[in-house]
Amino acid sequence: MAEDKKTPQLDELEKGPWPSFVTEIKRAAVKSPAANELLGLMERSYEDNKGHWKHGGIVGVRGYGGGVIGRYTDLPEEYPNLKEFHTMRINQPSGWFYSTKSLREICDIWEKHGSGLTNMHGSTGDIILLGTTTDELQPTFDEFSDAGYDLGGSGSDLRSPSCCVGPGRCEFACYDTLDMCYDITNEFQDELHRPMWPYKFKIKMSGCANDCVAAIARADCSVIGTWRDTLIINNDEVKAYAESGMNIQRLVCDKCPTRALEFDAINNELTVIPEDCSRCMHCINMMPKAIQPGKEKGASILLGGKSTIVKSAFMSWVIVPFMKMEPPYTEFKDLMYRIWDWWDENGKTRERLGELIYRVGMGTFLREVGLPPVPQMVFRPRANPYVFWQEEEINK
Amino acid sequence: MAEDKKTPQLDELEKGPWPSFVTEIKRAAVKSPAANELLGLMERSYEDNKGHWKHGGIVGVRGYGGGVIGRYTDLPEEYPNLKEFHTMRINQPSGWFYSTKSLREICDIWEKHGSGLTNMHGSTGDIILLGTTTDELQPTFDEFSDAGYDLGGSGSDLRSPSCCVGPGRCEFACYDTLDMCYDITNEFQDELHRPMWPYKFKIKMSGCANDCVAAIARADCSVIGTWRDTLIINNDEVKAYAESGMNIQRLVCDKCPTRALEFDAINNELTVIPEDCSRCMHCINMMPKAIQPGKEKGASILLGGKSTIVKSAFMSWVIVPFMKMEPPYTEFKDLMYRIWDWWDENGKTRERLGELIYRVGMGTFLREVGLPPVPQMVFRPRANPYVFWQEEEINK
Amino acid sequence: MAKIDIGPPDYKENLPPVIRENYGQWKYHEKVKPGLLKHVANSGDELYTIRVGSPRLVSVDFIRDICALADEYCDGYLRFTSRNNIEFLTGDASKVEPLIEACKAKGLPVGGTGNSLSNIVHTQGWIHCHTPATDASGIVKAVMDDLYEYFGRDDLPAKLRVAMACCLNMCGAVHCSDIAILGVHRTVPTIKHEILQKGAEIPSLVASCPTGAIRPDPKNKSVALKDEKCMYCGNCFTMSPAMDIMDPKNDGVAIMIGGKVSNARTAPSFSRLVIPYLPNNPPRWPEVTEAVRNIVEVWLKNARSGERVGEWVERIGWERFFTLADIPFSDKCIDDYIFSRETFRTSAAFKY
Amino acid sequence: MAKIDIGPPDYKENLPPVIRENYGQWKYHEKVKPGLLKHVANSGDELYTIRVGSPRLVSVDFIRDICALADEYCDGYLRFTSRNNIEFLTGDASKVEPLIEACKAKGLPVGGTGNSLSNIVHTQGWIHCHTPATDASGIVKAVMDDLYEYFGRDDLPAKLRVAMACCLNMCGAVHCSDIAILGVHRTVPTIKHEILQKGAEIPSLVASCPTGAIRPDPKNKSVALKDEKCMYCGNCFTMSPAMDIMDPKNDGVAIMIGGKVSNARTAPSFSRLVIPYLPNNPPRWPEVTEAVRNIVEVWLKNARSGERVGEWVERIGWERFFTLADIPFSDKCIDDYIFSRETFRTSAAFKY
Ligand code: SRM
Ligand code: SRM
Ligand code: SRM
Ligand code: SRM
Ligand code: SF4
Ligand code: SF4
Ligand code: SF4
Ligand code: SF4
Ligand code: SF4
Ligand code: SF4
Ligand code: SF4
Ligand code: SF4
Repeated sequence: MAEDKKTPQLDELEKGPWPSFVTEIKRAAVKSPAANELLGLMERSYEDNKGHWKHGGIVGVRGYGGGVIGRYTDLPEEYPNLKEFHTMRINQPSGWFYSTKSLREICDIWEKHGSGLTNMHGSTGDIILLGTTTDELQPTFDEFSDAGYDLGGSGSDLRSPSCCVGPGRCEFACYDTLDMCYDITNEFQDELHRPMWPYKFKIKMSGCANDCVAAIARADCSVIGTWRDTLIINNDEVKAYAESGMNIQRLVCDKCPTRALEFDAINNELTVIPEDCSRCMHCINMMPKAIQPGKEKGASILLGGKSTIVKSAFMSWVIVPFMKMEPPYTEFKDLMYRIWDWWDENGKTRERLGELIYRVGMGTFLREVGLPPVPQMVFRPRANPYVFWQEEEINK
Repeated sequence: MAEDKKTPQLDELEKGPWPSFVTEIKRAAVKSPAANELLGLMERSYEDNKGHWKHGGIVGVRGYGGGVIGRYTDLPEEYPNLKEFHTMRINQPSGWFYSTKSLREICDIWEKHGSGLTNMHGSTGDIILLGTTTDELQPTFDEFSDAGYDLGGSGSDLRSPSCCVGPGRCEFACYDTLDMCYDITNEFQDELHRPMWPYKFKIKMSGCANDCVAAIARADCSVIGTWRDTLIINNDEVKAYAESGMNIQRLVCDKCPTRALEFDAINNELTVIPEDCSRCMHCINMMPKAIQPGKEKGASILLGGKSTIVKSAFMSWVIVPFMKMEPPYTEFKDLMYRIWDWWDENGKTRERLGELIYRVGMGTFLREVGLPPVPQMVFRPRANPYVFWQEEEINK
Repeated sequence: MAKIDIGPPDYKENLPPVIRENYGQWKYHEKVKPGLLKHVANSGDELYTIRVGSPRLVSVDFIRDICALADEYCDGYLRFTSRNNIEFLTGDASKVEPLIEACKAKGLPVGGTGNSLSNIVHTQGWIHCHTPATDASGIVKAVMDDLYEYFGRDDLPAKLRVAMACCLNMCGAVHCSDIAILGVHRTVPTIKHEILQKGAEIPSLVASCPTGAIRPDPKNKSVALKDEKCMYCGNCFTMSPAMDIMDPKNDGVAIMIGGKVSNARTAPSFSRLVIPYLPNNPPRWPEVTEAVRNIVEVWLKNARSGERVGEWVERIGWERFFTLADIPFSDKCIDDYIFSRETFRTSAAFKY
Repeated sequence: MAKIDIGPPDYKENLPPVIRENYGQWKYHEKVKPGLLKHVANSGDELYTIRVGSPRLVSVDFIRDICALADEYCDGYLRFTSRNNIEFLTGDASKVEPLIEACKAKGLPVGGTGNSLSNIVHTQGWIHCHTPATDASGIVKAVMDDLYEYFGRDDLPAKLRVAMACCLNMCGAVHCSDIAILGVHRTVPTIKHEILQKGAEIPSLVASCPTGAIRPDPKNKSVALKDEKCMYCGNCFTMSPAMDIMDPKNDGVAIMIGGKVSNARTAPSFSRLVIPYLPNNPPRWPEVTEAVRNIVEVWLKNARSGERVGEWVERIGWERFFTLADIPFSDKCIDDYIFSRETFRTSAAFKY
């Protein structure tokens, strides 16, 4: 048992103004022997410059293929309570909104069945319950299910979709991110809970091009709010900004990437050249009282985002420039099913969607999934003439 | 014999204001049966939408491995004078300067031994003598040699280096392109005339970043004039431009890619922020009377340019940001030898230098050729963390 | 048996009243001061958001603490942000300052809004993962302590988004961050043949290597490594515990900078490697905190208002960045992977 | 036996007197009018350059004609440019106008300097090469006839550099041109097994295919083709006549635009494919001339002063270009080769 070990290095991390995770482990350690041993194991890692966890094994709960990450220490003799120290991923509510009642329920269940340590939240968005034993998994899940919570994703499945705060608080939201996230997560329960694909798949929803959930970088499918018509300028409010001393020319117009804004400094009037605006959100961010997205709202669908393993990091790219985004989100769901079918049929093991499209080519992908090619899909056309012609395009 | 065939399609190309190559073939046809048949063969191609030349065979002159492109028509019965119709590549003088005496000599020899048709010049820079028979190759060469001309390159060798007009006429030249081209061509005679590498290698020299021989796009090694210190502004001349009505702010300063220029419109004075200028040549181009390159002149060496086959078109990239470029060009020549040795050792058949460096990585190339890595070599650092560490950099 | 596939709880039941009433009816917002946003609805209702830092790795007691605050000041509701901060939401202006005071009293930093440093998105590290090259929580704590003032100030040139991932899997999605702190291995995996011989899937292991460094070794029913092709990505270790890549002497941290995600002004962009390696020196990783601070300070000093780190560097040029930041440039910074060519300077125009 | 390895003639002997005397001593230049440059030396000497178009494919009599002009007006010297124009050089101002008149009288177009259309760099085509997908000289003549006025005008937004190559080998180095006209094949090669069986190097043929479409077929001592992998680059045909790629029904022309070479203002850039195919319609290729004219006219109408074609398109965005030029966008324009990913729009900001 490691209970009495000193943890001088960790203790050092209780100093300083930023709230300390070490303090949190210590708080949990009061009630949980596993959390207590985690202090020792971490101190050991700090001494060794090395993690002390083994390659995970497959553990889970009935009816699910994912949602639990098996974890075992490589020092089970010294830290018997960490012999099994699995995490559970609990699917968060849209936009990470909670009532304290609901949060307290989570705390109570987890204190009972696990280490009492959590991540609020995991990088994908789940509530991460950090550390419990194999035996406790099912009882923990059962109680969560009773409390209205379900598992998130892990393995080669859909991961818990996530979304920005959207219409919950933000005037920029071009569609209802919270609702869409909730709706599609329910639609895709089977995909989320039963891994059956070549690899993981992530969906993230941002209400506008500010992309506050980093969808473009972190999701295989990035749904980013936009509008199809022209942004709306309220010149009374423009005047107010100008009179308050804002340098509109320099801060707003000169930084518009397409130079689509003209400021008349004499009358304090701002106009936009509609066909030049690329809807980047900059001017709206700078003058939220004076400029608004247009009226014909919806979202762009981008595909392919992921981090660096294997073929480099990819950011998602435009695949549908504009889609109305309203319940029941049928067009979006249909597209997802088509894409998943295609990926499932063509992808190699552990090949993310973006890597597959890169490998076989966008042309092939578009044809086989049935999407029309549009110039919005590319920054610029190809610099090589290596075109593939289709049977029917050739003179016989 | 095809002599009497009508050529209605070619005739159509004698109309119109731009000088006609058809007229030129007809002029040659008066004296050369081969040129005459070429009219017929071309008309045939215009009817068939298809070339009528076979894959070349190996022909040449004594002592050389290249310089001649063998060519045979696939319709030798109909066009017997085109049965053999090889081209010779004659190494042009630096900057394509000629005395009429010299040009007339070329004409006379070629009229005697070949079709009388030429390209002035080929895309690489050579004088192209278009069409003669195998038997005539040696006599043609012999007479050219006597007249002071030598063969250019072809095959897997150094191709005839070429250069811009440089100090011959241009005030922008940062080194003597004409002299360097002449000097290194003489130095590299063996490399030029006896193919022994994985593939072709081209060197082009431009006196400044305007790159009037398109070196960056068309040469494996691009030598582009530059300066190391600060450009020189003559504000008297700036005033003259301003007074002549030039909008200096808009045309010069606003188009400076690094915004390194400040124009004082009251005093008509222009200043440069030395550390911001990237030596792009724009402002100098716009105001050649007022702005000059700095005093510490030389060239940047860039490597890798080529067209699209196989791994895409490459443009050359910076490998030595600044090198003094003065006779006898020892540093440059040494570098070339080192690079060729390395390429020779590592390149696959038909692998251009740029493709090889791309395949094995710049780090490997720099280490093995002995060049120091500098940030000027890249637009930006790598976006992935896939770093190779060397034995000696690792803790044992 | 418990119900399965019930999906997440309905978000609507978790929305505070002021949001329920003004859902989708927000008119504009103001960034009142660091940590405080004010959103105004078409109805005239006001919503105050108080943003508060969190270590993310928290105990249930921590959650209970913030629940207590939310009960007292916010009708019993709160939310978390996409960067793991806590947001207290209230429609009642009079609650704002008392709440801020209460947070401070509890040691919860208020800030992270507007042009400030927000929380560091990060990962498991030595706390829970099997592949880390470094710890995550420890470095994050050390860096946030060091840069603490910037969380509470919103007068930086632009937002500053730092992320940390403990191995190349990049669960912290560091690849598009202003500053990315990344755990890296630097030596080839040690092959544990006995594990492979027990029946790991050799073909999929071979296929997992991005550079083709792993070859099947049928004689030994195992695999062999072409050392010089390995760039220590660890993907093979993710596939199989037989490819042990931990090396306490050589594992450490790389720094990448200049990424961004938003589409505002400039397109989203990747972070780029500027420091290939810093050693693991727990508990406070002084080399790492110092390197991050240096980059932040050079940015603060030189960037124009409105310029994210990457926007600033792209304006001045990466060659100038290395000089200004006094960071040595090495061959390690030069790409040699698939898209390398697009990073080579195919231009004769550059600065010194 | 004739001497070998004597190298090219000494350029110094080919320089006109005024250049010899002022070599490297030029002070500034003026672009006097289309086709006429004036360079002034430190000594005060003046050098006039009269630039004249040439079909490049010329007879020796043509060369003798221009020699006669050079003898009469230029002390017996002349030069050619890197774009195959002729330049007459004289230090004598009084010779300039008479020379220009003499050129015009001979049908030699004067122009190509400053912001004009210069000569089209091009290749052999059906005149002399074995791999062309189209003719070169014919298309060049047709296009230059059609755009003739722009050779003699220098009031375009910027220089206009058109290039033509008759196959993907791109001897015309079209890959960095404002407008590139490129011969393209569109069908897979027909394998002539009898040639391969005679002993062509099958391994190097297999290696030559960039997409791995060619596989050895040891049974037949030949190769087999994976048709769907072939993108008709013709590299295999360059390697071996057995891979016959000519297809008169499907060969034709592609148009790429927006490349540049100079470093002035913006970095050198590649041309990009906007029209994947136009048919071969000799002798005047009307579809090609019209497509080129359309692009030129849209550029003239929309570009700002100083903007090369690519600079203009990059400013307005490629998506706008396709609309303005009324060119249909197709999957053919989307890259699917090695560096494709860098061209995908990884941004939510775009125009319609
Ligand atoms: C709460 C949160 C959304 C959520 O659902 O959780 C959020 C909320 C807001 N974001 Fe955001 N953003 C949030 C993460 C992001 C992210 C994602 C990230 O950092 O991982 C981004 C992309 C960052 C990037 O580019 O790397 C992001 C880029 C923006 C931007 C554009 C920034 C820029 O590049 O200029 C704006 C515009 C602005 O601030 O004026 C914005 C604006 C806003 C507004 C003003 C929207 C609104 O009216 O509510 C909110 C307050 C911003 C502030 O902090 O000043 N939000 N915002 C996230 C808070 C994270 C945190 O705790 O710090
Ligand atoms: C818990 C979490 C990190 C965190 O501390 O928050 C996490 C933890 C792990 N990730 Fe992750 N990833 C987590 C979000 C991410 C993200 C970020 C995101 O989703 O926005 C990414 C980058 C985005 C992406 O998907 O590319 C990410 C990219 C990876 C990868 C690389 C995938 C790739 O295609 O490049 C792996 C490797 C793998 O899947 O085999 C991986 C694998 C893992 C594993 C399962 C380790 C492994 O090799 O099997 C880690 C388990 C750690 C543990 O013991 O708890 N994790 N992982 C995040 C999930 C929490 C949640 O569900 O909310
Ligand atoms: C004669 C020639 C060099 C030679 O050795 O043969 C030459 C000569 C001059 N070039 Fe050039 N350039 C010549 C090919 C080029 C090329 C190469 C090409 O077109 O293949 C380029 C790169 C084109 C590109 O970017 O794609 C080139 C890009 C320039 C530029 C920069 C153009 C720009 O992008 O702004 C300048 C600057 C200027 O014109 O002010 C320039 C300037 C000049 C100057 C003013 C230099 C001088 O003082 O002599 C010369 C007259 C320019 C004019 O025509 O207005 N020269 N110039 C070439 C004439 C070709 C022709 O017949 O048209
Ligand atoms: C004559 C010329 C075109 C012209 O009309 O001017 C030419 C003609 C041929 N080129 Fe070229 N190339 C010519 C300049 C170029 C250029 C331009 C340049 O040098 O600036 C290029 C593009 C730049 C480059 O090097 O990448 C060029 C890229 C090629 C390639 C593709 C090489 C590559 O790595 O991508 C081939 C294929 C090969 O070498 O097997 C090729 C091959 C050929 C062959 C030998 C055909 C073949 O496949 O064997 C052509 C012989 C035609 C004939 O029968 O006369 N030619 N070739 C040019 C040489 C004249 C001279 O010596 O002055
Ligand atoms: S992504 Fe847009 S809509 Fe969503 S919270 Fe951010 S600014 Fe608001
Ligand atoms: S949204 Fe962006 S592109 Fe459109 S006008 Fe505003 S700043 Fe310009
Ligand atoms: S490259 Fe520069 S030095 Fe050479 S001719 Fe062109 S402008 Fe003059
Ligand atoms: S040379 Fe180019 S970068 Fe330098 S000051 Fe002139 S325009 Fe600017
Ligand atoms: S980044 Fe790597 S080490 Fe860190 S949690 Fe993710 S998989 Fe584990
Ligand atoms: S660490 Fe990466 S590069 Fe090295 S062998 Fe494993 S998979 Fe291959
Ligand atoms: S471009 Fe192709 S067809 Fe034309 S000359 Fe060159 S190799 Fe021959
Ligand atoms: S034409 Fe090109 S792609 Fe097709 S088989 Fe030949 S080499 Fe391969």
